[in-house]
Amino acid sequence: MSTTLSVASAKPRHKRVLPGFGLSLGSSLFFISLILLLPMTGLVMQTSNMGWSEYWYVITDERVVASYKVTIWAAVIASVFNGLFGLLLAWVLVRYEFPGKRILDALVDLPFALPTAVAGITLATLYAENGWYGQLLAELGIKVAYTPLGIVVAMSFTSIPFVVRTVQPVLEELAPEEEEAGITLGASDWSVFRRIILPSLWPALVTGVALSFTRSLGEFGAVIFVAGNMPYISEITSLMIFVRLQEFDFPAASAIASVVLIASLILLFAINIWQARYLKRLHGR
Amino acid sequence: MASGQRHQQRVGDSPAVKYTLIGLTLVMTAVLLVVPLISIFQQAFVDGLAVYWDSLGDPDTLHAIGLTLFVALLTVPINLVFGVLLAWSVTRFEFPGRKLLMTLMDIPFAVSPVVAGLLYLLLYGNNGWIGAWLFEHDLQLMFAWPGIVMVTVFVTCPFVARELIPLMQQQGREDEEAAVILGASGWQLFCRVTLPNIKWALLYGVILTNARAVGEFGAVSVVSGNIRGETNTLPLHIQLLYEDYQATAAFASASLLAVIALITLIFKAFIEWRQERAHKAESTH
Amino acid sequence: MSIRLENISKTFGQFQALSPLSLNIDEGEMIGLLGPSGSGKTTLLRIIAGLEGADSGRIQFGERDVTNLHVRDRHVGFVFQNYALFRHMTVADNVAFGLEVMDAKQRPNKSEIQQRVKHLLEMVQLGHLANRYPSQLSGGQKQRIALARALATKPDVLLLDEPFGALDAKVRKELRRWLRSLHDEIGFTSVFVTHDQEEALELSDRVVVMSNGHIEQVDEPAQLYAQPNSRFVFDFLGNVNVFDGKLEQSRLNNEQAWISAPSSDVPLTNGQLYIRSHELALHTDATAVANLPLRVVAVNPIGPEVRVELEPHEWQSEQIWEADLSHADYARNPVKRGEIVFAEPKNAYFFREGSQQAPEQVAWDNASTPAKVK
Amino acid sequence: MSIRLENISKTFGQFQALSPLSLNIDEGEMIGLLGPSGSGKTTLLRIIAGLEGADSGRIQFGERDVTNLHVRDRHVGFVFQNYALFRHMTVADNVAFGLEVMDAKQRPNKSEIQQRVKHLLEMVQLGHLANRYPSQLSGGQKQRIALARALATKPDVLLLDEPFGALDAKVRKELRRWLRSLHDEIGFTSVFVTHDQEEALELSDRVVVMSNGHIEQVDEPAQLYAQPNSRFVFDFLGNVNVFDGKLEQSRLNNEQAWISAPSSDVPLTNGQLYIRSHELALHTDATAVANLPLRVVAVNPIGPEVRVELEPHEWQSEQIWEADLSHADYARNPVKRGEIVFAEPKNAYFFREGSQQAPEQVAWDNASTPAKVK
Amino acid sequence: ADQTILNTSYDIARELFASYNPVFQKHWEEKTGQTVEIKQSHAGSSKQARSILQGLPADVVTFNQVTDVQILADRGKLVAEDWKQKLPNNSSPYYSTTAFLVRKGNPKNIHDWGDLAKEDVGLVFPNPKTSGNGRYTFLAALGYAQDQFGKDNTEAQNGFLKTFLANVAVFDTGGRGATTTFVERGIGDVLITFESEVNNIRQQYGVDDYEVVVPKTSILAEFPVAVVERNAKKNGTLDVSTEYLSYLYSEESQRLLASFNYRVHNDVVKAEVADRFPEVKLLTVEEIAGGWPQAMQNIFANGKQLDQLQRR
Ligand SMILES: Nc1ncnc2c1ncn2[C@@H]1O[C@H](COP(=O)(O)OP(=O)(O)OP(=O)(O)O)[C@@H](O)[C@H]1O
Ligand SMILES: Nc1ncnc2c1ncn2[C@@H]1O[C@H](COP(=O)(O)OP(=O)(O)OP(=O)(O)O)[C@@H](O)[C@H]1O
Ligand SMILES: [Mg+2]
Ligand SMILES: [Mg+2]
Ligand SMILES: O=S(=O)([O-])[O-]
Repeated sequence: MSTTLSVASAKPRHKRVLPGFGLSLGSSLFFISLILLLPMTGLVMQTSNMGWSEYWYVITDERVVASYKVTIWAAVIASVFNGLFGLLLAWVLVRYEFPGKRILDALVDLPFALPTAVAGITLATLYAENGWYGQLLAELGIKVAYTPLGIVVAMSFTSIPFVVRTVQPVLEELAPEEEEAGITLGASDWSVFRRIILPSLWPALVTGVALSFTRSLGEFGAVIFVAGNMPYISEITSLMIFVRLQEFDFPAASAIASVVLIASLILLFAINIWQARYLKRLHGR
Repeated sequence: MASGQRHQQRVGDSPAVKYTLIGLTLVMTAVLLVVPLISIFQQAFVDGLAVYWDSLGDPDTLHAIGLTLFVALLTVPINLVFGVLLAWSVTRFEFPGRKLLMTLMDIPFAVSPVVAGLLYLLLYGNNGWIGAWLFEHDLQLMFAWPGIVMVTVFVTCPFVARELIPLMQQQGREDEEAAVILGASGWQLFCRVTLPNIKWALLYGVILTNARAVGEFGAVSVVSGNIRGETNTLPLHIQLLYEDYQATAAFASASLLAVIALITLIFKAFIEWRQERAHKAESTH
Repeated sequence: MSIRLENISKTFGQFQALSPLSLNIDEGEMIGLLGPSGSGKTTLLRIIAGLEGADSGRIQFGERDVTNLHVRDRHVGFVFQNYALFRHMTVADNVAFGLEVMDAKQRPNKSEIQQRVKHLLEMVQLGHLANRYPSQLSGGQKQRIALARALATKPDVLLLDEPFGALDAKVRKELRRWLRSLHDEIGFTSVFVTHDQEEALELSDRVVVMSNGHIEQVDEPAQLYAQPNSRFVFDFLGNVNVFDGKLEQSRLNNEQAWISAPSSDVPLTNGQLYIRSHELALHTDATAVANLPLRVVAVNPIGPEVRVELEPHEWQSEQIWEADLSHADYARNPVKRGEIVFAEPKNAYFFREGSQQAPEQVAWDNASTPAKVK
Repeated sequence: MSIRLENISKTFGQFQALSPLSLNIDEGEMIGLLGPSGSGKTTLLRIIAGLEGADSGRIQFGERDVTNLHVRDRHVGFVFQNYALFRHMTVADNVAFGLEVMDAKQRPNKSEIQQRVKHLLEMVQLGHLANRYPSQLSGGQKQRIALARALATKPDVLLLDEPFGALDAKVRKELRRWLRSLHDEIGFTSVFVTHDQEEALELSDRVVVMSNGHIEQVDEPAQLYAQPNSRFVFDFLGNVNVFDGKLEQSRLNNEQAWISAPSSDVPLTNGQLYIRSHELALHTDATAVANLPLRVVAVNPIGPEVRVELEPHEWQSEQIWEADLSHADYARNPVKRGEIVFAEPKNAYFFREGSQQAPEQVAWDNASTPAKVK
Repeated sequence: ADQTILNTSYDIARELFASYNPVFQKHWEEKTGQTVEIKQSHAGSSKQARSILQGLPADVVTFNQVTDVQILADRGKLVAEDWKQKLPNNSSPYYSTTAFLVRKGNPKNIHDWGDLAKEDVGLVFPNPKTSGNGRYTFLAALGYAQDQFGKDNTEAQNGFLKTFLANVAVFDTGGRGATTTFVERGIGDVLITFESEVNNIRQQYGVDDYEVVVPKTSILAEFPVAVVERNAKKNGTLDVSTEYLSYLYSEESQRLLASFNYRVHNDVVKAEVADRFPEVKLLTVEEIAGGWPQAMQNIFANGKQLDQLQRR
């Protein structure tokens, strides 16, 4: 004990080289506490009003559980689709020159800017059986609006920018040499893509897909207009929260919200850690 | 003698692959993003231009536009400052909990906007512990513009930081260290060395923040109180018009939002174009 | 596999990176591409590999015209300047890559591949690192792995872009030697890029000196060193002192200083004498051969020879002069900083003023110097 | 300004990057920090600058204790390895930066700053590039600008991290000279980091050799070269051949080969003889001094001396041997590749087996060699 | 304006109050010489109640849900305990009932609740879980079933209700969504919503394309109003707020309300518009479920009758 003390006292006080550590960290923490964490206490207090068994009862209600399944499935499909389409978009935007590229690039952010309700109404208009797409799809015997498929469409629409915008910069930074090395070794384009480029993109792609997934889990405005909201079939968890709110049951609403929130945070945190490991292997730091 | 032959060098550069991918992307973008956009305008103009202008000229609509811009005007600078401070602290310093801070920053992506609104309501509403105090002191945060600004700040706060962090990480601290050694104070350092290096990313973050702030629906709807001509933002107003069997007016407002979005996005494209040109000019002389 | 380049040229936008150039490389040769930064070395190497397309010209590998052949089918080994190892694969997977992506027909089976990788890793003396990731290797180790990977598919041609550029002097030397012996053992044709004169001279069978997108000279190292055919090559190859003189009374004069016409070929014009730093003797007085007063600015007695830096005294030179003396010579006349000494050339190259021709080699019969070089 | 380091140590997490070390640097000295990659050179330099905090110890600049002083107030010039020029500023603005951010009280006025920048740019011979951006400069030019920027505020101490690391051999040499003369002219105290032995020896007043976070030796170049006090320094400094011998009958034996005890200090134990490559003569037969049969594997006659690579014949050595002969010596006995020759040391350093002490310098009176080095 | 009040109302009442407010303003000025400004807030009435509980400074509420007013009394003491007694007709100045909108020519031949449980009939009405409108619909169907199969024959009742619920094509969260689904997306054969809405929709979307069917039995849907006393007192608007609501009972106002297809109590007006409102046997919530609290608890609460009926 005394040795550690003496060492500590012998240690020179080193001022941080770059200015603003206290200011930037302090105000960041303050801001995060005020804007992000403090409101969370509301959630915690609401749920802590209920006992554990009641909490469990609320979050495992049959219909709520069904909504988890619907939501998760739809979000999985939507984010996987976004993974593929987002990768394609990012690839085309980074690798090729063609007229209209800038417009395409700008369009990617559109779903961020459009109010979700507008998106939902518009999608419902398009995909309803008398809509532009609905008519075509009806001929193929596919129904989108008012089915779980509609949920998928709405979710992927609102969250596509996440994938594109996380993959794009990494793809831009990718050094051509690794690719060239692969080609000189005789690999086909496909092998090079699959075995060399894709592994370098994994961290970004997975992050993008995860963000897209968590956003989809929470999506409400866009989904309810196209979902049909049939019990057990196309009710999403956000709707369950909404229902609890309509019933003035704040604790129950908070409880269900907390499930989604915790799941999302765990996912994001796990991915952060996985990504750090993966990147460490890649960059050795 | 063969002359002018070109080899494909990078993966996917062969014309067949290239044009297939570009084609596929354009088609999918058209289907998933462009047609919904067009459909908004189609529904806005379905009753003719006169009706369109009329519905935009409605005093409540004008007020909603004004309020929306006002909220964005407050939100953007707040998040700009916060984003820069947060990015500065996590990229320029090592401290325990850095990773956690970066995960916390993503909370708004993981929280459904409706839940976000709810969180604020639970805290600052009359039944919340802060809200009760506010009520006693006759301070109206919720159901007034401050509440709207607060939740909008919440929902949009990751955008600036998320744009800056990767860039600042990649640029490293050396430029700043050099400036400190040369005797620059914190403020000089930031304005003269850091800012010029990050200005484009910063601007992009601002544009995204703005786009999202203007379009936010779910969270705002919870805390707004929907008072016509007072706390109705444009997205809420659209919803209200729509609920009120005024679809055309609703879509006229929606198209206005889409136009705002497009203008900001085109502005962004313009900035990028300028940036590329500046970059080229710097490296070829 | 021999390589034959004919009239290869390349422009990037407006910029002519390679003027039409031709080059023949024999089977089993090791060729060094030497030149300053931006002279087009990498571009030429990439064109040979097929990573870049030439604007004009023809490339043959042996009898085969490969001009329009895709990189993938040229079957060359390429070692990138910064190694370009696949970061997400282990060392073994990196080396195995070329084998694993072969056509199903040609591809060795799993155990054969393993065997082969093991053999290659042992060849580069890194068998124990098979399961490491590239980020866990030192520069020299990475370099060897990059080589093993390039050699895995048994290419006939090995191309290397500044293979030792990023390494410590010591490691560099070791690897250089090792590459040479590997080359001699396996017998592939290799072309490597460098901007280090010593490396090019030591490692190559023939050196291609490039500047500004064209080839200045192609020769064996000794020949190149003995008979550089342009000022550029001379300048680039090593420590050289330039005496800019006007012909007067069979002497080359520069203000107070002069050098007498050498006994052999009498230079008949104004021009420049290029004198290598180790072909300069230092005396306390002017000699019959030369009157080159110089002030000693630095003496560095460390290493195999003593390096003396000199500043022209009462005459003009663009650069500082340098003399490399043997320790024995230095011991005989231990010059001090600040002293004025008189230099005497033993051997030199004469560039006639205004002429672009190769220099003439000239020599003096100086009594005061020991046995003359060749 | 003199610099005094006392018991400086530094750990990164678990890793001890610097063991407690002390160092005194005199005013106006130019010190080279030399060591292999990862030995802690950059860390030490950054601690001196104040960019990194030491875990323990004290730093003094002249009489002032600066241990807890912020970088900004230490008033040092620092040149980063990759220059860290401000990309968005012109060359002139880069150089002016340090002046423009001064306190209003001290800050020179606009025209003075302009004047000063002009002067600095002329000093680094780049006055004509004032309006360029860093991305439009070559590496050497960037380096000079970085120097001008660091010198603008007239620091008393100039710190440089591998100042020439990224440059061509030729440019490197030029800049090195130029830096030295600048240093002599202006008279600041400077510390530079390098892993290039030649650079350290040529440029520094004293060299600090580092390994694994501690200082191996601090000495003037000549002294360091003449009396390396450890195997590490020896190995690191240059081409050296190691003979591992067992003492028997006043000879050091290694299988068939032997070296007789030198006339001066007789080594009394087993141990290793370190022989520099230019202190080795080659003969056609064994001499009285030594019987070291070696097979010639390569001869490189280019440059100031002829380099011969040799492989032990019927005895063991971990590395290939190397002999640097003068062209004269080589002409006397022109060895060929594949031939067996006998080496004879003129001078060597003896490390006793198991001992960590400095080596003893030993010499033989070989009749066959010319004047012995000191 | 001398005074400002905030009327917090349900989402589809915008035009109604846009018409009523000038009428009242005139009345108030005549009566007191003061001007009054009326601000309107519209959203789902449960959401509105929630907002008021959390601090939305509403002076009066004009809802389409008794429970939503009651909660203001129960939870926040914002509304007088006896608010129902403060104004005539349970403080409900107008009322409506649940009716059907069918497509032109009534192709599925829908005339009463019983027809809705036929095979091959697609229903559209809002989700009882999220919408008061939907709750009325369900209670009306329950009332019909009780009438039809006897109050105690729960098995038959449930059988009917199960099929009825199974026939739902889309459950929108609110009345407006359901309307859009039925009219614009062309989904379902019957839209079930308030009679007032049904008529509005028909007028809006084409008198020829749709037909209104009013079943023989249905439910009494009250549109309760109340002064949010705590806020009104704080804002000093108690008088004007009270008058704002009372004046809804005036003949002038009742006529106005009737023009929005609501049923009203004023006898004069009633006679004037009798032809537009067919005779229906109106059951009250009390009769069907014993009252709103019981209905919420036994039918709509989590896991109760509705959930059980919808269970797969
Ligand atoms: N893709 C490209 N686009 C435009 N210019 C290029 C491109 N690649 C090379 N150049 C230019 O062509 C010239 C020759 O480049 P190259 O890379 O072959 O030089 P180098 O001799 O390898 O130089 P270094 O020693 O610096 O690697 C340079 O001026 C370079 O700027
Ligand atoms: N910020 C850091 N965090 C952790 N380890 C570090 C850090 N900086 C340096 N090190 C470690 O400290 C040791 C010494 O590093 P330093 O950069 O001083 O070496 P160096 O002698 O300058 O090497 P080089 O010649 O490669 O630049 C290295 O092993 C390095 O990995
Ligand atoms: Mg190159
Ligand atoms: Mg270093
Ligand atoms: O913005 S939401 O409608 O998804 O909550």
